[in-house]
Amino acid sequence: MIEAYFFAATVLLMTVAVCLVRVLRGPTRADRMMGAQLAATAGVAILALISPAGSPAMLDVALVLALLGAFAAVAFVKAATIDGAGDPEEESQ
Amino acid sequence: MAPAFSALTLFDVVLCVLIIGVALCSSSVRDLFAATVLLIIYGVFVAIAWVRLGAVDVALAEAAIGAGLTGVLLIGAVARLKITESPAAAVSRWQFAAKVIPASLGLLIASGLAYLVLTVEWRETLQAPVLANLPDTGVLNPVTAVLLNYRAYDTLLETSVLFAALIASWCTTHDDLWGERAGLRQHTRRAGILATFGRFLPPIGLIVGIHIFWAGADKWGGAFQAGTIFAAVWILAIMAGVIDAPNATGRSIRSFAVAGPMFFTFVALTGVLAQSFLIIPVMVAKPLTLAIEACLTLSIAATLMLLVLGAPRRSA
Amino acid sequence: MTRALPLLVLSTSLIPACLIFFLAEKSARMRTVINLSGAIAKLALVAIMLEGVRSGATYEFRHTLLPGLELVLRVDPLALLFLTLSAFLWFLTTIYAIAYFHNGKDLSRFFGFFSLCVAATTGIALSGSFVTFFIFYELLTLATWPLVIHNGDQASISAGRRYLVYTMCGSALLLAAIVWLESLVGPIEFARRNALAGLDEWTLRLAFALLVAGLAVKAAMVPLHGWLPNAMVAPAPVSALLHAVAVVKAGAFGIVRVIYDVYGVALVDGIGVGLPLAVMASLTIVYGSLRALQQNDIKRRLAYSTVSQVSYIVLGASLFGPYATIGGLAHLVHQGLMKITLFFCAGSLAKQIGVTRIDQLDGVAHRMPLTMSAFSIAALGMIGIPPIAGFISKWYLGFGAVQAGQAWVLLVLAASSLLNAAYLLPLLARAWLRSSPEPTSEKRNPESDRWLIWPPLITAAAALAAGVFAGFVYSPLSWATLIISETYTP
Amino acid sequence: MLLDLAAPDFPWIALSVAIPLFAALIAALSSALAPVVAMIAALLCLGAALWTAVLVTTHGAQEVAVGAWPPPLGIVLRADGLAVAMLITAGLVSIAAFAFARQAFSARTQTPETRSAYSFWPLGLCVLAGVNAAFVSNDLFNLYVALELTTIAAAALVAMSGSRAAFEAAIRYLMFALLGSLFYLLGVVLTYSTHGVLDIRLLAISAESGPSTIAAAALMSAGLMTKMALFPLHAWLPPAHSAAPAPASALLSALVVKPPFVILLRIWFEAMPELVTPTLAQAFGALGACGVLLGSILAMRQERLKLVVAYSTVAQLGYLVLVFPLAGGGGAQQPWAAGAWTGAIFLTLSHALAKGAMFLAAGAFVEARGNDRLDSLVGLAREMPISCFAFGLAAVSLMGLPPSGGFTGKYLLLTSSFASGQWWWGIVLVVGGLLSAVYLFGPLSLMFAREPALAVTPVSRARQSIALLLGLLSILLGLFSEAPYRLLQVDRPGAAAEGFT
Amino acid sequence: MSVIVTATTILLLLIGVAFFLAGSMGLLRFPDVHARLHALTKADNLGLGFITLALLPQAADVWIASKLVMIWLLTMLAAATVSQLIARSALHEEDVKQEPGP
Amino acid sequence: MNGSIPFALCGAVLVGIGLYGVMAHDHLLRRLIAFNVTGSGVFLLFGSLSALSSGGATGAVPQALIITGIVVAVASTAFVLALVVRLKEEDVDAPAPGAFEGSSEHDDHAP
Amino acid sequence: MGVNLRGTMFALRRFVPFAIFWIILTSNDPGAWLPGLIAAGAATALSLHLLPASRATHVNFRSLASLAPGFLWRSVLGGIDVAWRAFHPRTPLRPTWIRYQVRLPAGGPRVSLGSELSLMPGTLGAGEDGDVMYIHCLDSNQPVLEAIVSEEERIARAIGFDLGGARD
Repeated sequence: MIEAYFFAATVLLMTVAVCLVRVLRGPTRADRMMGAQLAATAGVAILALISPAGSPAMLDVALVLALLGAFAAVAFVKAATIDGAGDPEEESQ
Repeated sequence: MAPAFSALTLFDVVLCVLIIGVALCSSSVRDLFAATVLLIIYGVFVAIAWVRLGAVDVALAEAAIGAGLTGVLLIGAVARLKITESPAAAVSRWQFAAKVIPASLGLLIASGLAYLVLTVEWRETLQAPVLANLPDTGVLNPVTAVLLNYRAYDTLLETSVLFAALIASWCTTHDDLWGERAGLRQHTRRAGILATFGRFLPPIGLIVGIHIFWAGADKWGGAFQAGTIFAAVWILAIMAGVIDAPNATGRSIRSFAVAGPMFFTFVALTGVLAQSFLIIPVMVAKPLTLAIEACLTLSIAATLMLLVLGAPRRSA
Repeated sequence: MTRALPLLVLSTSLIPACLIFFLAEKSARMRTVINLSGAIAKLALVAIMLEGVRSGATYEFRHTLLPGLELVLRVDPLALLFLTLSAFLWFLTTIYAIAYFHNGKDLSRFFGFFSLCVAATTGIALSGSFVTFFIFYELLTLATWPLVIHNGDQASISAGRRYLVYTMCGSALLLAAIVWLESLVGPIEFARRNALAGLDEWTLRLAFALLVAGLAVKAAMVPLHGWLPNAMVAPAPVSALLHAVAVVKAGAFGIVRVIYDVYGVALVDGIGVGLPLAVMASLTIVYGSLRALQQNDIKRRLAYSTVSQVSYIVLGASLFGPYATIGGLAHLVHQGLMKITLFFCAGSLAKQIGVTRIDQLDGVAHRMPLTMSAFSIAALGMIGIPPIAGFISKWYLGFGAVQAGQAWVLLVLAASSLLNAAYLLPLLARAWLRSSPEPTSEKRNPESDRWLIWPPLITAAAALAAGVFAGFVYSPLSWATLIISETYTP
Repeated sequence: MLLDLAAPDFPWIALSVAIPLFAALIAALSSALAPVVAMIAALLCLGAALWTAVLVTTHGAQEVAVGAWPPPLGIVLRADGLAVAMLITAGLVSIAAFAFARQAFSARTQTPETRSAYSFWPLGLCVLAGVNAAFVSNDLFNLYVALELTTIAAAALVAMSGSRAAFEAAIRYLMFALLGSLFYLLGVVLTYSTHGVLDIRLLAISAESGPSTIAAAALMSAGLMTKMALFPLHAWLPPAHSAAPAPASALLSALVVKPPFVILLRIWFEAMPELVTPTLAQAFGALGACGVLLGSILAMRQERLKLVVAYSTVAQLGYLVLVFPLAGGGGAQQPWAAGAWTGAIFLTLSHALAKGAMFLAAGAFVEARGNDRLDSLVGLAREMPISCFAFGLAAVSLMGLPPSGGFTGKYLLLTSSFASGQWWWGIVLVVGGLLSAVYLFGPLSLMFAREPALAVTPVSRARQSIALLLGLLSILLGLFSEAPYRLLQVDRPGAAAEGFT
Repeated sequence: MSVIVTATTILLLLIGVAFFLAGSMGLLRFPDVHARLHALTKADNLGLGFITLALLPQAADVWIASKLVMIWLLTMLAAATVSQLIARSALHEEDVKQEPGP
Repeated sequence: MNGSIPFALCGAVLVGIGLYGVMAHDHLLRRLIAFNVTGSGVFLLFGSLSALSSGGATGAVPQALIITGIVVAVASTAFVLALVVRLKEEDVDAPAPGAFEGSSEHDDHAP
Repeated sequence: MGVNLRGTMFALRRFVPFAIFWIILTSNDPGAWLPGLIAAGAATALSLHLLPASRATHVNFRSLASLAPGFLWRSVLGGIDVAWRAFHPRTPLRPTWIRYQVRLPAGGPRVSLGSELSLMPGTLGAGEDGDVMYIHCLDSNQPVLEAIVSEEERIARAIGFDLGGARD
C-alpha cells in the first residue's frame, strides 16, 4: 500500500513539475502565483500520502503547509494593489 | 532496509531532481517574480525532503518559514517594487566571464561535495549521548533537548540574531517615519474577502501554533515553528486590516519582542549561582524549559511579524 | 638612585613635553617656566652624572618590553658626551626660541614637540640596547617632523614630506638590519661587545651596510643628504636642533655606536668595511663643501656645511685609530657648538633685519656687532683656525689618519678646510669689511633683544673654550679620550 | 547561596557575552536608559575581562561548559590568553565608542526619540556581545551564530546614517558577509559530519586529515577570509566602514573584523595544525601581502579621510595572515621572540585600539568640518590639537613605529621572518610600514598646513580626548608589552611555537 | 474485505491524482488567468479530497483520519478564498462586459 | 544504496547552483534568492549526511543546528530585503544610476 | 445577565469547535487537555476579538450540515467539469463575466458564497464592488445564474437570513 501511495506522490511531483512551465511562462504574475498555490496544495497531498510511511508528525507538516500555503498569495494580491498595501476588492479598483 | 529500488527511492529521486530543477529554474529565469515564486515552490519541496529524511522538526520549520514566511517576505517586496530583470543589457565579454567563472566555481564545489558525499565515511556520534541524557532535560523531543538544553547557548545567540535583525530592519526606515506603524499602512475593504479571511483564520492558526508548541516538548515542533505560525497569522490579520500593525516606538511591542531573549538571558545568568552558565536544573527542567519556550515563542512571533512587515514605509 | 637617574634625565624633557601639549596657547609664562625648569633640571642631573661617570659609576635603567627584550637606558661616557651636548644646547635653544617666537602662533605645539625631540635625543644618547636606540631614533623622526613643517606653508610641508621619505626609509633599513641581527644572536646590547662574533662574514657586511645606510640618512651622508638642505625652511631654532643638537648628531652617534659597540672595532676591521665608510665620509665632506659654495641663501649654505662637517665624525670613527676616533667624537661636540652658533646668528639676522641671503650681508656686522662676532668665531672654528674647537678636531683627525696609515685623509682634510674657508670667509668679509648699501637709519637697535644675543654668544664662547681649554678634564676632547681609552685598553 | 567571584571557575567569560546581550535588550526597551546601560555594560565587560585576565594568568586557561554539558554534547566557552586579550580590547574600544556616541545618539537630548538614537545602542551592544561570543566560544557552530549576530548588527550600523551610499555599502557588506557565512557553515557541516564533533579542542584530538577535513578547512577559511576582508575579498570593507557614523566605524574596524581572524587562528593552529602545508602557508602569506600592498596603494588614492582609514584596515588585516608562513621556526623558540603568532595578535590588538582612535578622531573632524574630505582637514592641528594628536598616535601604531603595540607586533613578525629565513615576508612588513606612512602622513600634513581658516563647529575636549586615550593605549601596549605577552602565552597552541609540521 | 479496501483506496488515489493532473492541464492549457484559476481551485481541491478519502481507511485511528479531513478542509478554505483574491487582483474593469441582474 | 544519498547529492548540487546564483547575478534580490537556495542546500547536505551515517533519520543535533541556521537565514533575508526596499525607495525619491539598473517597469506580459 | 448569558453562548459556540479541533490535532491525548483548554480559550477570545459575535456570524450548524452533501456533490461536479475541459483536445471554453447583485449581508456570508461558487461548476468568485459580486464563468452556455441564486438562498437559509427582506 505504501508503495502505491508513493507512486501517487511521485506522480503528483511530476504534475507540479509540469506546472513549472506555467510559472516560467507567466504571462501575468497571477499565473505565476497560481503555480505556488498548486505546489502548496500538491505538497499537502504529497505529505498526506507519504505520512503512513512515517510518523503522524508529517501530518502536522501538511497542516502547517495547508495553513500557511495561501499566505504568499495574500501577500501578492496586496502588493499588487496601487499602494502595495490595499485590497483588490476596494472601490478604487 | 528498503529494497534496492522501490517506489520510495523513486519518489526520493524524483523529489531531488525536482528540487534541483526548481532551483535551476529559479536561478535562470529572467523574470524576478517567477524566480521568487519558484523559491516558494522550492520551499515546499524542501520541506517534503526533510520529512523524507526523518527530520520532522526541520520540516515543520521549513514549511513554516521556507514555504510560508519567506514567501510572504519576498513576494510582497518583489511584487510591490515591480522590479524585473532588464530585458537585454549590453552583452560584453566581461558579462560572459561573469557567468562562466561563477558557473565553473559552482560546478567545482558541487562536484567536490558530491565526490565527498560518495567517498567519505560520515560519522554521527552525538545521537547516542543526546538520547542518553534526555531524562535530565525534562523534554522527550531530542531536538528540543538540543535546542533548549544541550546547546541552549546557540539558541540564546540565535534569538539575539533575530532581535538584532529586527532593530536592524527598523534602522532602515526614514527618519521622519520613526514612530509610525510597521510596514505600509494597510487598508482593506470592510467585510471583504480578505478581511473576512483575516478574521477567520487566525484563531485556527493560533490553535495549530499552540499545538506545535505543545508537541515541541515531547514529540516534534517547538518554539520556532510555533512562533513562525503565530507570526504568519498575525501578519495575515494585519494585512487583512483586522488589527493594526504595531509601531516600533510602542512600549508594548518592544516588550513583546524582547521578553523571550530577556527571560532566556536571565535564566542563563542565574546559572552563575552554580558557578556555571545557562544551567537548567533537572528538578525544574520541564517547567523551566516550557517557560523559556513560551517566552521565546511569543518573542519570535512578534519579531518575525515585525521583520516581515518591515520598517515603517511611505505609501506610494 | 642609579636605576632612576637615567629615567629621571629622560623625564626632564619628556614630562615637560607632555605638559606643554596640554597648555593653552596663551599661557606663555607657564610654558616658559616648565620649559626652562626642565632644561635646568636636566643640566643639573647631567652634571651629577658627569661627576659620577668620571669616577667610574654606572647608571642603568631596564624595562622589560617582552621577556628577554628590554628597554635599556645606560649612562656610559659616550652617552654622556652626547647627552651633555644636547642638554646644554637645549637649554640655550629654548631661551633663544622663546625670544625668537615672541608672540608667535602654535607655540604649545612647538615647544611640546621641541621638548619631545630633546627627550628622544636623550633617549638615543642613553640607549643601552639596539632596540632602545631604534625606539628613540624613530621617536626623534616623529617629533621633528611637526617642527620642520611648523610654518605650515607649502614649502614647509613639502620639506616635511621629503624629510619623512628619507628618514622613514632609513629607519626601515635600520629596523630590518636590527631585527635581522637580533634574529641571529638575540637582543643586542651595546655593553655586550663581540656579540656578533661568529656570524657569517657576508651577513655581517650586508647588515653593516643596511645599518649604516639607515643611520646615514639622518647623518646626511651623501647621497642620502637630500632632506637636509630643504629642511632649512623651518624656523631657526628648529634648524639649530636639526643640525646641531639632535637629528644629524643622532645619525652620526648611531654610526659610532654601531662601529664601537655593536660590531666592535676589530670586527669592523676584520670584515673590511671601515675603509669604504671612510671613503664615503670623505666624499661627503668634499661634496658638501663644494655644494655649500654654490648657495646664496645663508641657511642653505650652512646646511650644506653641516652635510660636510658631520661626516668628520663618521670619518673619525671609521678610521679606527684612537686619535682619529677622539677627533671624531670631539667633533660631535665641537661641530654642535659651532653650528648652533651659526644658526642662531642666521636666525637673528633673518628675524631682526630680514637678511637671509649672502648678498644682503654687506655691512651687517656694523648693525649687529655682537651677533656677527659670535658668528665669526664659529665660522673660523669651522674652518679650523686655532685655537677654536674645530681646529682640535681636525688636528686629531689628521693625526689619527696618519697613525692608522690612511694618509690620504690628510688631503681630504686640507681640501675641506680650504673649501670651508672659501664658503665661510666671504660671509665674514662682506659683513665686516663692506658697508651697508643703504644708510643704517634703524629706529631700534636690532640687538635690543638680549635673549637672542646671549645664546649665540655663549655657544661661541663655549666653542672657543673647548679649543682653548681642550686639556681641561671635562672638555669634549678629554671626555672623548676617556671614552676611547675604555675602548682600546681592554 | 554565596557567589565565589574569585574562584577560578567562575563563569566570567560567559558574563562578557550575557551582559551586553542583556543590556542590548534593555536598551531596546528604553531609549532613555540606553546610553547609560550601554556604558555600564561595556564597563562590566571590561571589568570581567580584566579579572579573567588575572585569573587566567594565575590559574591557566579557564573553561565554562555551558549548561554543565561537557563537549561534544554541550558548548564550551574557553578563556585562554588570546580570548581574554581580545575581550579586554573589545571592552576598551566599546567603552570609547559608546562614550563618543553619547552625544550624537542620546535620546534624552532629542525628544521625541529618533531612529538612529534608538537603534545605535542595541546594535552596538549586539556587536559587542557578538564579538565577545566569538572570542570565547570553542564550538564551530556556535561561532557561526556569533558571527552572524555580529554581522547583522554591524551591517545595520553601516546603514545607520541613512544615506544612499550607506545603504549601498551595507548591502554590499551583507552580500559578502552572507556568502562568507555560507562557506563557513558548509565547512562546519563537513567537519561535523566527518568527525562528529564541533568543539575545536576535541577536533584537535580526533582530526585526521581526509579529503573532507581538508575541504572543510578550506571552506571555513574561505568564509572567514571573506568576513575579515582579506584580499581579494576586501571590496566590501572600505565603503562599509567609511559610511557608518564614527563610533560605529570604530566598532566595525576595530572589532568586527577581528573574530574571523581569531577563528581562523583557532581552526588552523588549534584544530587542524597538521593540515597546513608549506605551500598553503605561503599562499596565505601571499594573500596577506597582496592585501597589504593593494590596501595601502588604494588608501593613498582616497580623497576622504574615512576611506583612507578604511583602506588602511584592509592593509592592516593583510599583515595578520602573515602569521601562517611565519609561525613557529626559530623566531618562536627564543624567549625574546615570542613568535609570529604572538606578533600577529599584538598587531590585532593594537590595530583595534589604533583604528578605534582613528575613526573617533575622524568623527570629531567630521563634526567640526561637516565632511571628511581630506582638503577640509587643513588647519585642524590648531583648531583641534587633541584629535590630531590622537590621530597621530594611532598613525604611529598603525605604521608600526616604536614604541607602540604595532611595533611590538611587527618586531615579532619581522624576527620570525628573518629567523625562519623567509626574508621576503620581512620586506612586505617593512614596505607595508613605509606605505602606511605615506597614506597616513598625507592627512597629518594637511592638518598642520596653514591655509585660510575654514569654519569649525566646536567639539568638546572631553569627547576628543576619548580618541586620544585609545591612541595612547595603543602606544602603551607597545611600551608595556610584557603583561599582555604573558597573558597571550597562556595556553598558546603548540603550533604557534613549533610551527606547522 | 481488505481487497475491497485496497481496491477502493487505489481507485480513489487514481481519481485524486487524475484530478491533480486535470488541474495542471488546465493551468497549462486554459487561455487566460481566470480560466486557469478555475482549474486550479476546483480540480486540485477535489484531487486532495479524493486522496484524503483514499487515506482514510489506512489511517491509524479516527483522530488521524479526522486530522486528514481537517487538513483538507483547511486547504480548501484557503484555496477558495485565495483564488477569489487572485481572480479579483487579476481583474480589470474592462473585462466585465455582461451585466445580468439576479 | 542508502536512502539519503540522493538528498545528499541534491544538497551538494543545490549548493553549487546557489553559489553560482550568488556570484553570477547582479540583481540584489536574485542574489538573495540564491542565498536562500545555497543555505537550504547546505542544510539538506547536513541533514542527509547525518541520516546517512546513522542509517535512517537525521540526528537531533544536526536538526537543531539546521533549525538555528534557518532562523538565522530568515533574519538575514528580512534585513537585506529591508535594505533593498529602502534603497529602491531612495531611487524613487531621487533617481540615480546605481544598484538597480534596468529597474524601470518591464513589460509584465512579455513571454 | 441576559447579555452575559448570550455572550457565553456565543463564546461556547466557538469554543467547542476549537476544542474539537485541538483534540483532533493532538489525537485526543489526555495529557494535552489542559493546554487544549488554554488553546481553545485563547482561540475563542481571539476569534471574538477579530470577529465579534453578531447576527451575521450566527451560523446554524444543523442547516450547515444539511448543506454539506449537496455542496460536496456540486464541487465534485465542478471538478469533473473543469477536468473534462482541461483534458478535452480543444478546451471548450466560453468564458464570461457576471455582475451579480448580491443580497446576502456583507462579510462571512458573502465570502462563503464566493468561496462556494469558486468550488462549484463553471463559476469563480472575484470579489465584490458595493453589492455587486463579480463572477467569472467558464462557459456562458451553462445555467450559472440559476446556480448562483440557489446557492445564495441555501446560504441564507443556513444563517437564517431573509433574502426577500434585503431585496430591493
